[in-house]
Amino acid sequence: MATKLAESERSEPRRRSLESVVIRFAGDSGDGMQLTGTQFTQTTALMGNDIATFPDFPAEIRAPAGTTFGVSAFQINFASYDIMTPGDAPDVLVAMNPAALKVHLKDVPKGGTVLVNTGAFNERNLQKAGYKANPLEDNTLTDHRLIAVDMSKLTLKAVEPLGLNQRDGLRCKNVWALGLMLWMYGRDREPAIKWIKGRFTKEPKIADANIAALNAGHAYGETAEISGSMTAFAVAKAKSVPGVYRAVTGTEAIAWGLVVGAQKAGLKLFLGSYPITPASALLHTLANLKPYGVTTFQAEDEISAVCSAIGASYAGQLGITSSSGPGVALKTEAIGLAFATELPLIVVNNQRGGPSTGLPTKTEQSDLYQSVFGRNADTPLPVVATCTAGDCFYTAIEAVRIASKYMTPVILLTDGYLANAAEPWLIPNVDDIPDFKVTFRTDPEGFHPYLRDEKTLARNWAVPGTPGLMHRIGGIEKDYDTGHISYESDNHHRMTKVRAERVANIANDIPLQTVAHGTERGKLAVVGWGSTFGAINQAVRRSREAGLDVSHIHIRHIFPLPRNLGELLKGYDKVLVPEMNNGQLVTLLRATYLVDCESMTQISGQPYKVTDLEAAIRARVEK
Amino acid sequence: MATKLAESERSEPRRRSLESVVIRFAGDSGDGMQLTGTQFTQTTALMGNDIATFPDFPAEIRAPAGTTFGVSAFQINFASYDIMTPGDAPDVLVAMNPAALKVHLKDVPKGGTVLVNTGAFNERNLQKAGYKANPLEDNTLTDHRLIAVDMSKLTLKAVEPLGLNQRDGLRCKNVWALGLMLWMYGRDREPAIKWIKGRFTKEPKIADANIAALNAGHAYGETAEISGSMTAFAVAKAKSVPGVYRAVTGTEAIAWGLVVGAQKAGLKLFLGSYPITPASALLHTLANLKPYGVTTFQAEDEISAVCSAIGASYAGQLGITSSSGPGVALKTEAIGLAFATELPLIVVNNQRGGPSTGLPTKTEQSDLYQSVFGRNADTPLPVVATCTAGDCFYTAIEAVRIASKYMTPVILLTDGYLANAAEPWLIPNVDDIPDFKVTFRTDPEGFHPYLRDEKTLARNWAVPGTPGLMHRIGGIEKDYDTGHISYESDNHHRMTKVRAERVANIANDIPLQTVAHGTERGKLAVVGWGSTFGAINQAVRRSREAGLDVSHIHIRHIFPLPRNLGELLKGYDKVLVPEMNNGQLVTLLRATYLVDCESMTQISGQPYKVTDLEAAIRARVEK
Amino acid sequence: MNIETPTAKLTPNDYASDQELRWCPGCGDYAIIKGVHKALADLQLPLEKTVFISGIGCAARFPYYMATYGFHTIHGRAPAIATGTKLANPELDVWVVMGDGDCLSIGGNHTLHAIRRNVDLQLLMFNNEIYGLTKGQYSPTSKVGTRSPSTPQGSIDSPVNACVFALGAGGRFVARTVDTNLKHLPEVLKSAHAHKGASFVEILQNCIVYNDGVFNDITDKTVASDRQIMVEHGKPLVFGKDGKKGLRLKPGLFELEVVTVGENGITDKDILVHDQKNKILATMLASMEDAPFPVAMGVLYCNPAEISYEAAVWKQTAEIVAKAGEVDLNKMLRRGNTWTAA
Amino acid sequence: MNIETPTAKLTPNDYASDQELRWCPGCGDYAIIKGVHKALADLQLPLEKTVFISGIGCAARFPYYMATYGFHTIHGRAPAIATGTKLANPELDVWVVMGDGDCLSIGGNHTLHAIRRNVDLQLLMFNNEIYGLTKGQYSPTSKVGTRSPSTPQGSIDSPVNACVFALGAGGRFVARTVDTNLKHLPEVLKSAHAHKGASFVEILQNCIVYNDGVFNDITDKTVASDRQIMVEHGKPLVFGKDGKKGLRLKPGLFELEVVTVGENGITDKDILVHDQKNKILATMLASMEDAPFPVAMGVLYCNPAEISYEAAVWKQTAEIVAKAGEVDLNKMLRRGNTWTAA
Ligand SMILES: Cc1ncc(C[n+]2csc(CCOP(=O)(O)OP(=O)(O)O)c2C)c(N)n1
Ligand SMILES: Cc1ncc(C[n+]2csc(CCOP(=O)(O)OP(=O)(O)O)c2C)c(N)n1
Ligand code: SF4
Ligand code: SF4
Ligand SMILES: [Mg+2]
Ligand SMILES: [Mg+2]
Repeated sequence: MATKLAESERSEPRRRSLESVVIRFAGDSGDGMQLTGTQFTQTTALMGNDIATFPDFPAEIRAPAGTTFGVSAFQINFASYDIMTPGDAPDVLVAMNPAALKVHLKDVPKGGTVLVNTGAFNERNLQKAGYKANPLEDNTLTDHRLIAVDMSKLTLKAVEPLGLNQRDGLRCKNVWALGLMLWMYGRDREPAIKWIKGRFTKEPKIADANIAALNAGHAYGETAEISGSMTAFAVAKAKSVPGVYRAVTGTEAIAWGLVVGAQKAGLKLFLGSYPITPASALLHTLANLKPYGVTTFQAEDEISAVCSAIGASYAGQLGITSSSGPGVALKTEAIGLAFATELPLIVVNNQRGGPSTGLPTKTEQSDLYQSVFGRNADTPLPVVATCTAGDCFYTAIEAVRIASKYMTPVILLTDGYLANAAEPWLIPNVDDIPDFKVTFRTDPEGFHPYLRDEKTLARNWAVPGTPGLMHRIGGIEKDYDTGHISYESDNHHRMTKVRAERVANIANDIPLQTVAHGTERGKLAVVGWGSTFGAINQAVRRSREAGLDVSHIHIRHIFPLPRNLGELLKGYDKVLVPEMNNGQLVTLLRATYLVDCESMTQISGQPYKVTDLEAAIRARVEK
Repeated sequence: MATKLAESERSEPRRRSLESVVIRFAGDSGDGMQLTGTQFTQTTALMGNDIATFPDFPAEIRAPAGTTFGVSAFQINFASYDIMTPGDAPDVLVAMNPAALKVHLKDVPKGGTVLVNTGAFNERNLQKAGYKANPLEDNTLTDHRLIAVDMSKLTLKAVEPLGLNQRDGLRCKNVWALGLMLWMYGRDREPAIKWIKGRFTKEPKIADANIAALNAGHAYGETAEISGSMTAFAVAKAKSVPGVYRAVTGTEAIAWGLVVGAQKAGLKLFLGSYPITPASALLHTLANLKPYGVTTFQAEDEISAVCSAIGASYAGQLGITSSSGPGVALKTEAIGLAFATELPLIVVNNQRGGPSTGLPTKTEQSDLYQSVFGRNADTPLPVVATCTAGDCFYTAIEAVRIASKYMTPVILLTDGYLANAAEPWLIPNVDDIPDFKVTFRTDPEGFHPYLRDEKTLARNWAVPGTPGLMHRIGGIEKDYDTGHISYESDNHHRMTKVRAERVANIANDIPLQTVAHGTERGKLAVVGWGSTFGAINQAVRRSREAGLDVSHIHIRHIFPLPRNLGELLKGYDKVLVPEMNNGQLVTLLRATYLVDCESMTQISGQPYKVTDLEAAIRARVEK
Repeated sequence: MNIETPTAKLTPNDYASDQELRWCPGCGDYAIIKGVHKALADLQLPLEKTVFISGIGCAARFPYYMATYGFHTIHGRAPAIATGTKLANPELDVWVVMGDGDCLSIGGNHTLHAIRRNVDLQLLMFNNEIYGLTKGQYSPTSKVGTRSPSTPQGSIDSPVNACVFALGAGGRFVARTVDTNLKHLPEVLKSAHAHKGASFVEILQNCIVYNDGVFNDITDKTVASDRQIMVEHGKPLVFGKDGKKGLRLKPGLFELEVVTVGENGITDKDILVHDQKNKILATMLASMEDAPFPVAMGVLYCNPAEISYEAAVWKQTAEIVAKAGEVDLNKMLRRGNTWTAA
Repeated sequence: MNIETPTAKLTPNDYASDQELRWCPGCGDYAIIKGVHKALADLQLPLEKTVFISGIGCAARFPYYMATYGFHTIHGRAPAIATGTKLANPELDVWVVMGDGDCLSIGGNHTLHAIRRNVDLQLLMFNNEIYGLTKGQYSPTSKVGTRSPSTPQGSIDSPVNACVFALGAGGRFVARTVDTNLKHLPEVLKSAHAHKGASFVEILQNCIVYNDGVFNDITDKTVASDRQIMVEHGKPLVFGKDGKKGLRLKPGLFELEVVTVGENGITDKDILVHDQKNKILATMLASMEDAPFPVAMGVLYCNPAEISYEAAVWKQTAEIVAKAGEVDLNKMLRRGNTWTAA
């Protein structure tokens, strides 16, 4: 995204005003880039800019210092207007060492700013990064605005008074860089200082050192500016709907959504999970929400995780299990049991790069096939997908509503990008969210476990402990009319049909498909799902501004699909389906509507760039 | 299938000649109906009739005597012409007790023959079967030819000389019934007697008793005939391609096909499996083929089963794992590893009724979704499906060819019906089957584990133990050019594409889609896969004989589909896709070709009836 | 579906559902369910608070025949599902029924962890040393050399000793009994029920169709008294027709030996007394398999923890809830940094 | 891809691949791989006949750093995959590397059965009592009260003792060592390699990032001699700075106690002598966790079976093949009833 420069009255004197900036912090896994980025984000959010972030780190916990594969990065895009992506390319790259420069320079456009810590540009690091010559000295950076500072030395100097050892002292250099960036974009230091104090309550010395480094970085900017070697900028508040906001990640939003959803259903929440990147964060978050009627259980494996959740649902709680693709694969058989016994269950799949172990810390949306089709026998399940960090909250509630109302497992799809990305979120008033209380069966009169509600076709839910309703359920086929096991052929046909109908009917209980941006018919519809929402929407907006006839359709209910979707798609000459996989939703759409949807794929573990999507659109609607 | 009666010169005097007969043996699980049916089948096959059988038994091992859910049945269709199904309805029902009559009478058409063992029609059994009155005495059977014989008494009388106790004596009554049936249709007793001797070598007394019972049943027929109370029939040999034949079940044919395939590939065969109905039989069969380079390993669970097979493939053998739907579900994650590490692996899925435990002993073809789409990430796998018992042999060889040539897991689909059904099989000469020897990599020059063959795109296979080729593989994404682990984004895109292309290319290495019966274009194509072959083919033949414009297309390669299939389908006005599931292949065809294929479903755990398919065809092409 | 209404006093039959038993005539499971009905009636367990959860197998059909709540789940996963049920509602009395394959083959990991965590479950393993429902393949408890459809020339791998495994997994209640001993079985089940925590009970069960008589050398009337020792806490470890045989520690060694009181100077004092809190003794007793040693029956080990897993979880949660005080979802969403846009 | 060609004599470095180690600086895994290189060099194991198979985790990255054949598989399944590899080619020397979660949490069942079957594998479990690669959740070996991201208020479930579990599973070789003891570790690995059958080795490993110092109370130089006992077959079970402390059996009880030679009448004779063939002793030693007891290091149990699983399988197959004589696929297809149509 090109940075527009312009004198502006809104900005305080001496600060040049920008509408949006993309900064990328990059350094060793050990350099604390994620923390630095997160702090800058928090502060920036508090200052009322719109933000979008993209953390990008290696699969190793702390790969050896100085190596290219050990580089960890955090990108933030903030602006005075409504942005939807972390930005295609950084305006400013903060490179804490040669490896970081090596890996990320290629993404910085001509004229972009590169801030490097010269203190880390020694022989060993240069060679580890694979530099023959020092890029600061040859013409590697001639096309960029280079700001070379020995952050290591300056940091050590700043913390000297506190008498830390060299190692601990150097640990503060990321905070020094944070201080400088805070100055450069006119952000308060207070939130960062508050956070530092909180984080190191037990080590006040470390806290002071970090604060000293922060202030030093900030001060460095001021003096440098006076000397004219650096410019300060201002990015005005974004105009946003009035209300109380916070920064939120997809993981937090899903956790809260599930908790609120459970409360709306009148159920306690049970999470059975087994750690896996990037899904573990949901387990961690819910483990801290026990006061809200939450039980979390770290099982011995994914099978036990989903089974414990099924056992909890059987006992009358809302069973939830969370994992990522490979872990969900292990849950397949048990999900079939939940389907056959018609118990509510939510399976949160936080997708990552595959196949197999694949790229555990990279994002992908390649588990749609598994979600919609990935079970033995005729086992259709509702599938819903989140699209932004904030949307995770509402989609999670929707998953709870469907699971508890229709007595079925529901697959809730999210991905590694959404899980970690942060955005400002208008905090809703929980009381405004309609509830959907579950009523357990208590009346023995005429009861059998597979009695169905005429409308939803959901079976009645009788919980162990209820007098007079003792019964048995299981995975063997059961008689439609008595609930006893039955091998009778017509009955099996009938049961298979009613199970499928029950799920298909949900299409009548979800919103009709709307157009996210653009018109209800036209030359081209770009159809997306999941975390590509922001990039596609941005690309479609820009293309329409450029006069192209293109619209954006975003699908939240993957299965069953909205009733009107087929008609809607037939209203466009062309349908393009960009996915971060090798083409999966496109298969479902073609099979369902016989519409010649075209697949566009990017399987790189990275979010789409808006510009790539714009190009794809132009290629299809121009001429 | 109506029984055509006609005097014929071919038949010996006093036997009325029939072209085809459908007999159903039904009795308690403990009554040995499966053995009786199998023996009648063997003998009938030896006499050169064409045959098709359908065993149908309960999930319980030996449900309590006399109960309807304990009834076990075996149907055989034999004829003097080429038949393809076990027959829609029995001409003769042999009911060993009231429960058997209760369960199966509804399938016997008016005028059909019902042979009952009156000895079992006592109060207790009648009541257990849910008969208020004795059906032999009221008008239940007025529309049928009832042959009521006290087989129990006659059997006891026959074995009396051998001084068995009552219980063991009565055990022989199924053989008595077999004797009578052998007489009625003019079959030799020798094969049965030989089998009895073989089976009871250790208990000569039991052997003699069974032989006595067999002869008694046979003699009963002769005397009854003289008295005119029974008629004997003859069914002439079927004209078939000259050669050596045997009766074969799908399970045997798959086992032999895998063994022959492995030998053609020059690999030893390793089966890692965990018992599950109906897949266990393959483990049992291969466990008896150790002299043919076979190792079988009964693992602790399905995950260990598939993993041990992967470990064996890694070591240079042909790793195979077999299970049924729920068990295959558990293998999903590990199959992803085999896909990511590009190791040959064959996953035999012997489908059964689902979801979950479902109907373990009933047939279904509802795991197509799981086979084609049922994995996390972008993980396309070749899928082939068997269609007849004999075809199992050739499809198994094809699976081995693809797995070993393309270094990929292959899913081999069969089902519970094929696994148990028997048919005559023209035994091939193994030497006539072309081989496809694997060459392991041995040359260190320029080696890395993901070096690919330009044509097949298969990676080279270097087996542990080979000097100079030490290397590491794993589930993490690897670099296209070095094989080392790589998190690089473009590389992941490239690897995902090449993995998919490798599988897609197989379409160029399989036969073009042909029309199983009928014409290459026309009003209606009935498209099937798997064990519905016989019924669909039969229905299409009859419909064409009746002058309807309909053709049969049978798909063996489910994924990738044959190159010309799309064009072929577009040549028909309508396409009907009957499946023993809720509509799965139809989804794949619609998505791939955007052809408006219509789904026809039967999810009853029973094979299709030819007449039902004929009706469906007529409804679509008439008027 | 039959609606049972709790009567004043429940008889064993009140614990039977209206479903016809579908096991093979003569199957040991018939005896076991009788024993279970008796134990539950002795304890007068309320039908609606009792849950039977099973995996898949002949044994696992058990819940259908109980008038309590029941869940027939999937192969090997019953302990995991039961853990979720017990965690969700500790009020429920949860019994888990598994076959040897269900429990120790595919289910081994869940059995291990249910035991390790000490979830308050009664884990009943019906050990017929065979896979019944799938028609007779050998199982992890089958003796070496077992000929079965999957091992036509005889099995090769050494079996696992279920009770030794349970002890190794950290089990705090481990017991063994026999299907047909309808005096002993209900008593063992009652002890298992009394133990708060994971109670592992191995029940030797005869599969008349696929493994008939596999336990004859222990259970046959003619040999039972010599090949079984009924252990009781605080009682001497004696057995044999006349109760003269006993177990003692080989002097100076960690080995048991069979001795006869009255022979070469052995007196009652030499005989070991059973201490159900001693894990090492339990391990030795559980390990006894081959003659001249008897197979140990009864409660081999019972050493309750202070608190069972699910109880501890609820206790911790209660503390956290108390600490948190009044909670409100709107507050939850507003914790941490927030800002207001006007 | 680097092509190593076996040289006359292999040095420890020859066993290292050309890949840069990616563990955190200071991770115990660095020490372990050193020890493994040394053990393999001491044994001069040919690179091409040696295979390292691992699951998923920090520990499981191990194969990438070995110059042998290597297979980095999926979480928990390494023992199952290794079983297939060893069965397919018994010539290969197969080492399995697992973390504590890999081996005992998700992989518990496969570990159990690989041990029970006695497949000739070296099963190495790197026990850092934490899930490293997923950023520090507690594991089945974590002590009660472990605070981790998934147990912010402390873990509740009692951990499994890996060596006791292995013994309960029927393990015939069970040993324990420490990452940083580079004298001891290679020797233990060599003993494991010498044992034909499943050899289970627990290696205490420090995770400097998520569980730093969890073993300090055993491994710290100041306490090591008092908190570790190095067991050796046939040698007295003594420990302590001056080797005066020892283990003895509490008179008349099945319990060990720590005694000091020279104090209240204790002499060398009272001290137990280690017998690595005695499973009960091994169980007692493996169970020692808390002071005053030392943690037992070395080969706790080594009691080889006559034959390992894969060897027995090949032996049985060879017999069957010999019995079958000349085989021919055409004959196979024609066994049993056939008939000819002209
Ligand atoms: C996932 C899965 N794998 C395999 C099976 C097939 N199966 C059903 S029961 C069983 C084992 C039965 O043996 P056991 O557990 O000892 O119970 P028993 O029948 O002997 O009582 C097996 C392998 C299944 N139903 N599901
Ligand atoms: C099927 C599956 N489940 C979960 C994970 C996530 N995962 C990777 S390693 C690991 C555990 C790591 O702990 P441990 O096995 O002790 O090894 P360590 O990292 O401590 O060496 C987990 C849960 C996975 N990769 N695959
Ligand atoms: S097969 Fe065996 S275990 Fe199963 S019901 Fe029959 S006798 Fe019982
Ligand atoms: S996280 Fe722990 S175990 Fe993993 S590499 Fe780092 S220090 Fe080692
Ligand atoms: Mg069993
Ligand atoms: Mg660990």
